[in-house]
Amino acid sequence: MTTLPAATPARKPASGAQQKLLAFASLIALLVFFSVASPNFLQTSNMLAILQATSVNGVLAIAATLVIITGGIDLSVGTLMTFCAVMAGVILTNAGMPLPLGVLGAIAAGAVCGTISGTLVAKMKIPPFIATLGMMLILKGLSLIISGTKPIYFNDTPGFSEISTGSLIGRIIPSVPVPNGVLILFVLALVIGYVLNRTVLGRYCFALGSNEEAVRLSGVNTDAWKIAIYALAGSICGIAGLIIASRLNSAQPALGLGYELDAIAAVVIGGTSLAGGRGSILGTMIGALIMAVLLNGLRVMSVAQEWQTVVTGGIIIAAVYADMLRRRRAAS
Amino acid sequence: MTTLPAATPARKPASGAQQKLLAFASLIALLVFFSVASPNFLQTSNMLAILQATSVNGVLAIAATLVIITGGIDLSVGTLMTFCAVMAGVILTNAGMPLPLGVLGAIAAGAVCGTISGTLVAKMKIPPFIATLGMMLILKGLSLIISGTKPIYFNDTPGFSEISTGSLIGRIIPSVPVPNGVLILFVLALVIGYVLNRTVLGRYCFALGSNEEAVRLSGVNTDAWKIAIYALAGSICGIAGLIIASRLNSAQPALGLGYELDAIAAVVIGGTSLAGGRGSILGTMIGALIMAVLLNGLRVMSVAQEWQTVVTGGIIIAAVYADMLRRRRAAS
Amino acid sequence: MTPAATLVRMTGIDKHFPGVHALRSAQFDLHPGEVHALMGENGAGKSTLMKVLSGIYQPDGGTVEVSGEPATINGPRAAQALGIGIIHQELALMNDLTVAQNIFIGREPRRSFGRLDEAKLNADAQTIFAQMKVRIDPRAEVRTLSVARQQMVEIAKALSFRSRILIMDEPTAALNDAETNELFAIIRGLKAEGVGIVYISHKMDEIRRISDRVTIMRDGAYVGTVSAADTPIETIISMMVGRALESVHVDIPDLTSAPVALEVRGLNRGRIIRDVGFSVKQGEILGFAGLMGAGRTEVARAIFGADPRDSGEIIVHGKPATIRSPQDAVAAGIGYLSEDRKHFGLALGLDVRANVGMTSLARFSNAMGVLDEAALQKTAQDYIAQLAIRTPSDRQEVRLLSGGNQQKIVIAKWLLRNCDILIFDEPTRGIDVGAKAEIYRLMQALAADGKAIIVISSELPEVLRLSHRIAVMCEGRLTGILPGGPGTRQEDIMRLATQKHGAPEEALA
Amino acid sequence: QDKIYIPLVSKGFQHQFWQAVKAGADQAAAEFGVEVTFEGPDTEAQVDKQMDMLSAALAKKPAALGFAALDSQAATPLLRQAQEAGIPVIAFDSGVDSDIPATTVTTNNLAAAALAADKMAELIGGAGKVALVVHDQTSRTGIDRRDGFVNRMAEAYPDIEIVDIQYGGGDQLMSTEITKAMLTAHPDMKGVFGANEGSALGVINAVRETNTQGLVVIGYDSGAAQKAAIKEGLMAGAITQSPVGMGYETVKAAIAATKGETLPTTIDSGFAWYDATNMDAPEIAAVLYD
Ligand SMILES: Nc1ncnc2c1ncn2[C@@H]1O[C@H](COP(=O)(O)OP(=O)(O)OP(=O)(O)O)[C@@H](O)[C@H]1O
Ligand SMILES: Nc1ncnc2c1ncn2[C@@H]1O[C@H](COP(=O)(O)OP(=O)(O)OP(=O)(O)O)[C@@H](O)[C@H]1O
Ligand SMILES: [Mg+2]
Ligand SMILES: [Mg+2]
Repeated sequence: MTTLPAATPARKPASGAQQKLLAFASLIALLVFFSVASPNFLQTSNMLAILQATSVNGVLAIAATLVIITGGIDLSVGTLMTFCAVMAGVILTNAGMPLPLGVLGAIAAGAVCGTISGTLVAKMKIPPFIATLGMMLILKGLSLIISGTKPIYFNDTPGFSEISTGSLIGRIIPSVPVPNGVLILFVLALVIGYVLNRTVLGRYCFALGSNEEAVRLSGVNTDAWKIAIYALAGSICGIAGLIIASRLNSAQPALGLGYELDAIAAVVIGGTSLAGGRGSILGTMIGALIMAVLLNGLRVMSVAQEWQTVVTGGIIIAAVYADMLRRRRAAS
Repeated sequence: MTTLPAATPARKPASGAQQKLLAFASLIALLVFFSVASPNFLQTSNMLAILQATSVNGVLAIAATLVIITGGIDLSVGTLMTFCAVMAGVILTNAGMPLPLGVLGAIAAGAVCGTISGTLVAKMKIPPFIATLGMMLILKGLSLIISGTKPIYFNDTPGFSEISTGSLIGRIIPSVPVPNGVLILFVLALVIGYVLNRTVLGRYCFALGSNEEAVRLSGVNTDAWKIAIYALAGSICGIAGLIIASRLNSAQPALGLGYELDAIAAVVIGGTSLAGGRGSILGTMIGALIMAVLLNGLRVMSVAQEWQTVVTGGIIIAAVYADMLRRRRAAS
Repeated sequence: MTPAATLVRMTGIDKHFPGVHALRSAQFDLHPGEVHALMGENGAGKSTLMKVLSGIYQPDGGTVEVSGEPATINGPRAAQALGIGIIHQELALMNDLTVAQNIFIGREPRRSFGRLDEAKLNADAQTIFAQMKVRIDPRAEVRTLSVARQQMVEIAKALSFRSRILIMDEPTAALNDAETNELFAIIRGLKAEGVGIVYISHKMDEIRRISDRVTIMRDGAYVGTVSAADTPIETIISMMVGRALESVHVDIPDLTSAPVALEVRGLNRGRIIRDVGFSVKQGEILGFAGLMGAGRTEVARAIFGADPRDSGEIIVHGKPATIRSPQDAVAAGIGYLSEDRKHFGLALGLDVRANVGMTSLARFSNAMGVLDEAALQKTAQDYIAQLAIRTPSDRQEVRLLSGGNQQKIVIAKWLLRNCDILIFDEPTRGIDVGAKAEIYRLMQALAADGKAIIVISSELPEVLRLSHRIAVMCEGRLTGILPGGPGTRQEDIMRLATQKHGAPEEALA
Repeated sequence: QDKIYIPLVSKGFQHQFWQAVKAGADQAAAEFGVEVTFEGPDTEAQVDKQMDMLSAALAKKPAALGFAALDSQAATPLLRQAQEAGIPVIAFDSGVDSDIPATTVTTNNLAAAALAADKMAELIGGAGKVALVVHDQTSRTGIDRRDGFVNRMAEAYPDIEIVDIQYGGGDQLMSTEITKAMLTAHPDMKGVFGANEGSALGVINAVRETNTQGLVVIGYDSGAAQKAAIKEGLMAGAITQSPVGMGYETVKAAIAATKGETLPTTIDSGFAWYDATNMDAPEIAAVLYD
């Protein structure tokens, strides 16, 4: 077999690094456009506002990325976030427990719900769409029930609002008061990016999405891993719950519906395939930023709201198309 | 990813006919339960109310079924419905044209938008999720713009409200005044069921969802067929737009968001796979009915709304699981 | 050998699938250090029996003993624990993962906290490839590899388990002779280490070369076990098919006055196809030989419009044809059977009838696009009979058929289309001897009927047996065209197939 | 920027009520020669999306800001930011728990819904079963209108039983289905209160589709369809706020604030009961919108 020609990958897609750079192009194009179009756009405070607007959707999108890479989908990310926020409210405000317990409680609640979704999908073989649709509704109802359909305020837990709106970075570099919510998003992205690319769990994420049956035939306990992945995604939703609750200084029990589409959109704009098997956290972050920049830029330009919607729709399509064209060109 | 022959040895689906009967089981169980739980449930008028409540979601779900069988997804069904309703309003009320033109106009608008989505997916290779997400936003904005963010009333077109609320059947059999909207739903289900199972277009729907590349290499113009399927789905959304506009005697430009999830849920509850290649209109109809019966029954039982949500979520999961178990048993 | 030395003993194995009695009291045994071939027609139950042994299926009846101990093998893990490894007939790879990641899935070298040791992973894979004497980049994504290389990855994966019992279900279906030789060298090495190997193949010559004993199955039942060295091939074949087969030989017709059906001039595509030109006459069978990756499939796909061309003219029946898509090609009367049936040939989730009809729906529908299901059914059933496709009915989902029967369905759909020019890419891959003979006869009949036929095959005996002329490719170039018939030897083809660019041109026939 | 710029961040956008507020704001903008923009999230649950809109509005360095808070506390940090930047804030529709706003232009929803309860009691003869179709379970207006109605019934009309309260998101179709289920469950129901325009129209639609006779329907807000339903006799009457006036007053107050004028703590934009008898009276017709 020494006669094998060196692999001449005619149809090989662009390399990972290349692909990521290309994905940035749309984001940068948007930033440049809005900077030119509106003098107010490129202020530090507005950039921080964009980052803060990304924080919740970005974290949810990271959770969704994990599940989508396995070939599943998670419609419950939004209402799970709310449920976790409400749990934090119950622990901190209603039960008056100390802050760390509230944080742990919210994340644990997310992990438990994720485990349930994962079990429905892996063990009971319910299609992810249905399992997480069911969970989405159940959690929406439970949030309302537990909270008594009223927001729970965190006025008695002074440190709570620091989680998202305080600024550790700002204490060190006062001119860049990046809110902690944004910091959490970026740290989380790094951690989950590492998990995806460098750990067994990440490996099985891609493997399950690529060919679950083949993984099972290799003797891997696919069910257990799948549940673990959903549980991880759930606990990330718990973090999103903390960020949003801290930002609003309250757990808003009615919030969360519709957030799943934004999160999934960020994931798909970022180049992760809904068919599973491929995707990246960097892509998802870019996708989430594209959406946030777009909305903020149109608002700063004072575009009428109905036109904002039209333009957003068009640009989402255009951004993905441009990406596709560039990838195809890079491939040939 | 194609599954290995070994993939689901124990889970081979039951034959078509069996499967359909089994799918009915959850629906019948729900009907029996609510009949026992509430004496008012089983009245003719309430049964008609349930059917009428199914009409819009059912028609949208039929459109979504077509696209989902090809392996795609259509997030724009809800706002496309609204857009078509607004177009009917523009034609009938603003331009004062005769009724048939309004009906044709709404359906044509749906077909044109479907063609655009189809072209984005087939020719420009944009993932269906993104193409139809973009269309969803664009159409939402356009509906508001065209209507001037105001409802358009059909007071000057007296026949218009007959489309959905009149009763052709009631004229013949006065004791069963099935509204025309419901009649349209059932006729459409029969027609599209026939198209799916007995025509070339239907065959290519399944084939595209099963293995698009194999179909292309069989010398089939897959792009053209895909566009045709999206266009057909779009024109069905146009029919949904007529039904809802006629029911509300107005085109409500702000409505439609969120309807896509209900439609897709009905499709998936009905046993159509989001991976494409398998599904049925009968299943979708059962799925849509399950959702309508569930909501109506819980409301008639005066269950508190937050609990309605929880129960709905749980029952959707349970119904699909029960279905799965029965299919598995039938297969072995 | 003493019974205690028996590695595996399967007796009375029964297995039902809905509508199919796949195994009827089947039996099989395996000794350490032997290669035991398992033979039978398509759908005889070979793969099913081995899936029972590797824990993928649970038998409905019968016993399995491993090393003399009764064993319940309830999953792949249990099989691995017993030292049983399997190379599946259908590739079971994760396309999005790299080669090394595929090989060690489930057994990744780890560091603390579940972190992966990617360097060791790649090095370990490299070691295995070095043992196999194969050059594959462990970091390459599997989806970018050709089917043959993917098959090599599967083999590497099975070897990495260091199993005592290794099942190979048609490992050479996608390999050419050189690669097959390398595999055999590996098998001999394993044999020497005392590994018991189950070898499934439809290539009769391989059985002689590699196996010690042969077990023959028919219709899910055990027929007999014979010694490979002492049993004539004809005997094995008749045990498989229940009758003797007459051999097929070339009978080259005189085509001097026959019109040219297809002419290709100056075909180029990147570095994969370089200036390929040839012609096929009506009634002619043109064989295409070459090593893996020589570019034959690429040439076929380019002609068929499945891939874009950089340049090149395609002339059909003397008229230049504009072919930009498979649709154009089919309209021009060209049909193409892909070598990769799973990805490019079949809609696995659909039934036999739908797949057979795929190329020709226009013929089975009226102006409104309504299908004539009765006619489709009759046609599908005709082909099931004609090609002896083993399926419970024409409504069976194709993914539930055995590999060889799936291949026959791909053939059926192109026969139905009735093209003037047919390109068969590895048409007998995974097809049993009986059916193979049937397909050869079919191609000869099609040629006699005036069709132009191109056969791409990596099996030289097949090319020699069928072709009126033989085109040979190497590294994207057409290195020569040889006459068919007994005058041409395998060595002539091999010389052209390894002729790198720059070497002197050989005579063109 | 030469023109004074005042963004209004509202609770909603597409609904007729908010469009009427927008119309009032635009009217004031034209009259006083200032520039106004108007936006709000898709649903009243999306508190955080409203924060993002507020951030973007502040980035534009406006002269003043109109704000209808979805949550009375959540926006406090951003409002403080506005205060620090010297941007006066005018609260409208509902107030915030803060002394930052220069004034609050609002309707007393509790009192308005109590008025609806009084009218309902009067029309059904002081006894019987009634139900509510409310647009939202958690938003301020939803809660106030529900509680205003329910509390008034509880304290003043012991013979009236509230048999069901359901929430239809202000979606007419969903409100229709809800009402039909209620009518099925309680065939002897005497009246239904629809707590916003979409809810009220849904109730009317259900009455029409089921051909129910004698049900007293009370609505909220106006719009062409509700006005027509009242004329037709399908709806007994409705509470109207003055959204146009609210928008107008908000912008006017904002301009005053930029000039440093002192403003009263609240500006009541008012509400009124209207039915077939008084609809065409000039003072009522003036606060109705299509
Ligand atoms: N999961 C399944 N469900 C239904 N039928 C099956 C299934 N798997 C195999 N069969 C059937 O069982 C029979 C034996 O199939 P098997 O794959 O074992 O054949 P094989 O001898 O390996 O054939 P080939 O040489 O074509 O690979 C065939 O008729 C096949 O269609
Ligand atoms: N899907 C693919 N992606 C990337 N490269 C490919 C792909 N398919 C083929 N190639 C490359 O194109 C070249 C020609 O391959 P082709 O399949 O045409 O060869 P072939 O002569 O048909 O051999 P065989 O089919 O036996 O492998 C090879 O270098 C191969 O690696
Ligand atoms: Mg086999
Ligand atoms: Mg090839």
